[in-house]
Amino acid sequence: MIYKILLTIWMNLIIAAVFLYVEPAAGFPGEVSRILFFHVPTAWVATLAFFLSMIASCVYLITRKVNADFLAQSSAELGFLFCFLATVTGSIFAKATWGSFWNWDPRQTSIVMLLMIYGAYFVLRSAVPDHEKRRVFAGVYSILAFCTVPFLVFVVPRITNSLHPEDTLNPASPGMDMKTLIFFLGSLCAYTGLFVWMLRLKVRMLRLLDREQRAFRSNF
Amino acid sequence: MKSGLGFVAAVNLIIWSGITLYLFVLDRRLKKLEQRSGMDVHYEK
Amino acid sequence: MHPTKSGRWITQTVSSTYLSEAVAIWFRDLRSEFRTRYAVNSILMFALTTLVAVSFSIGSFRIEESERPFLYAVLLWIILVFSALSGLSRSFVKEQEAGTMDILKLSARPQAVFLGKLFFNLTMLGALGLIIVPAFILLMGYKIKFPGCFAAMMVTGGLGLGAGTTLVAAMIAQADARGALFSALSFPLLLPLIITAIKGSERAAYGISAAGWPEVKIAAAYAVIMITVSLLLFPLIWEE
Amino acid sequence: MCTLKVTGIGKYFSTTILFKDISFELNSGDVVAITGWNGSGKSTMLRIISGLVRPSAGQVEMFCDNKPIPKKSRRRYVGMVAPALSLYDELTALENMEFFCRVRGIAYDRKSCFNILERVDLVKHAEKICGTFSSGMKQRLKLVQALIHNPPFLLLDEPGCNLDSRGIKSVKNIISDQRSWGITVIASNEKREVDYADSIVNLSE
Repeated sequence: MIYKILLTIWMNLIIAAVFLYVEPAAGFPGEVSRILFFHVPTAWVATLAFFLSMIASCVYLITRKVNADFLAQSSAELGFLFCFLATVTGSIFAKATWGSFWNWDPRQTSIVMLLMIYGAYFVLRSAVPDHEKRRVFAGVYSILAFCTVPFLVFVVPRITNSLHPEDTLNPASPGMDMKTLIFFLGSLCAYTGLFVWMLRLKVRMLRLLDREQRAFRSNF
Repeated sequence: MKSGLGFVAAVNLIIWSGITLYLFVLDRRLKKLEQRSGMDVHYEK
Repeated sequence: MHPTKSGRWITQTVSSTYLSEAVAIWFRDLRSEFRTRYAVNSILMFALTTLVAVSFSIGSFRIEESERPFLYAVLLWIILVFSALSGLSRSFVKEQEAGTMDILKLSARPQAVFLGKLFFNLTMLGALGLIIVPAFILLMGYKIKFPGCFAAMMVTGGLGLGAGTTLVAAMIAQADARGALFSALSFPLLLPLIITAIKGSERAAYGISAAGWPEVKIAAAYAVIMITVSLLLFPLIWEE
Repeated sequence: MCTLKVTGIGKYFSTTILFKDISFELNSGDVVAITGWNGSGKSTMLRIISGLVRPSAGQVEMFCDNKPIPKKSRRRYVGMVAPALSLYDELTALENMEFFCRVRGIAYDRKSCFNILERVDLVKHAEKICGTFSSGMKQRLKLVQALIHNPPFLLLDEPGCNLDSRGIKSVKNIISDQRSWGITVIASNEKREVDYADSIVNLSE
């Protein structure tokens, strides 16, 4: 309980600081760079969630423990949510810096690809009526999809040049002052904490649902 | 500092408070449901 | 193998390899296909109508000379990919619809089934390519500087197309809402391959120095990886 | 000597229980009938034994000469006939047999195939396309398909459906032949077919 309250306070502190305390990063027009304190953590959480989902799928396929599948499913759903948020925030940022919401930058291409893969993943889940089969198929599909990602990383940058700022908000780069760095990392941690919290809620929900079905069955 | 920033920060704070409040409520309701079905043993206090 | 009290033996499984079993499944599919034209009609008609529509509305002079290699590569691959997506799931879906899926599960090893179906899908893709690609080149006046590289791109691209979709076809055959699901599930997996194939075809058509044919190599690697991963994963979705 | 050991098998769907805690053990020479009302899970039981369906609880084990048969190679030891298992309609009877021989890795031999076809009176229809067969003829061909690899475990789901008196006689012959060396499991409610069995497993109890 206590860490959730701490997380809430920490999150609000970060927001206040990001808007009112930190100076805008150099190299971006006006106050635009402030969105990066939200955009980068969402993208990071999305990556983390999808990766976790893939690992959990593998674990499910090997052990056939339902809990692993609950984790895979919850993680994929949250990853999708955060991926969507990253797309929206990134798009707003793109409009402010490059002048258009969408221009098929490699990063944008790969994020759309991820959204499509996991969109298909949810469609597949909803299309298989048998529970066990659904879990296996979802796991297999997510592994198969994961195998195509390296190609995307390798292929897409060959097509267009990236305008995506790589170094401006890289914590290791010297361009970032101490204050920015602290709150940037703080935001990353806060988002990760939030993800863990939401993930556990979702897993518990799925477990309850499963439990309910089992209970219904044993009434016979 | 631009004048609009305070307003944006306030809006953000309200949204975030809403989200965390929702999560807390969800947490409590789940805990109740878990207690009712007797599966809260595995979870945190 | 196991003598019994009446002296009977279980019929020996002699000198049987995955490959020979896969070939049996492949030939059976071809024979059925030859008699019913279940998949080939839908794929070819889809491809031909799209090709005619494209050719009719664009013609061979609408697009400027300098733009052609790229835009034609895009059009060609869109036609190829979507006609493939319209019919490649048929071999599995038909097993399911005819009620023969279970009997196949009972009598064949999963890897052999996967390979057999893969060979069949590749045969379909080969037929599709042999008809559509020359027709496209003739109708649209597509000038290709490096025909060898172009052909290699078509072959490896086709291999990748078959490799990436066969496992998905096996999954959707066992799910509800089969028709629409196949494209929705396959397309995200194929996207890197499509991008590569378009780039490679454009390069071959332009005649930009294609030292080492990088796109051909990427597509071949894609095919190899997808086939390997599918072979490992297929038993999971095939056996209950 | 082969053994089929079924322990504590149950099959549940998300909100229903089909059956639970079914156990029995069979040895070579045994013929068992699985009976029960419609929807009691007779076919599902056979599908579980054959490995087509994974049971929700319990396990099916098979032994030949005291050696356990791994699940992977179970298909070589099991022959199954069921209404839901169809053959390829576009092929002729002989081509169907040829396909199943090749796919099972059995040397295809026209003469021995004809021998099996003779057991079910299908010799004169060997070269006809299966799509044109009557349902009784299809049923006979399904029996052939199940016998092609001489399986010690024969699973028959309503073997007599759609068959005329001569067909039923050949089913009887097949079962008595199987009795001499292997295990037969029949799922049926037909009194005639249940009578072939030495013991009965009733799923509706």
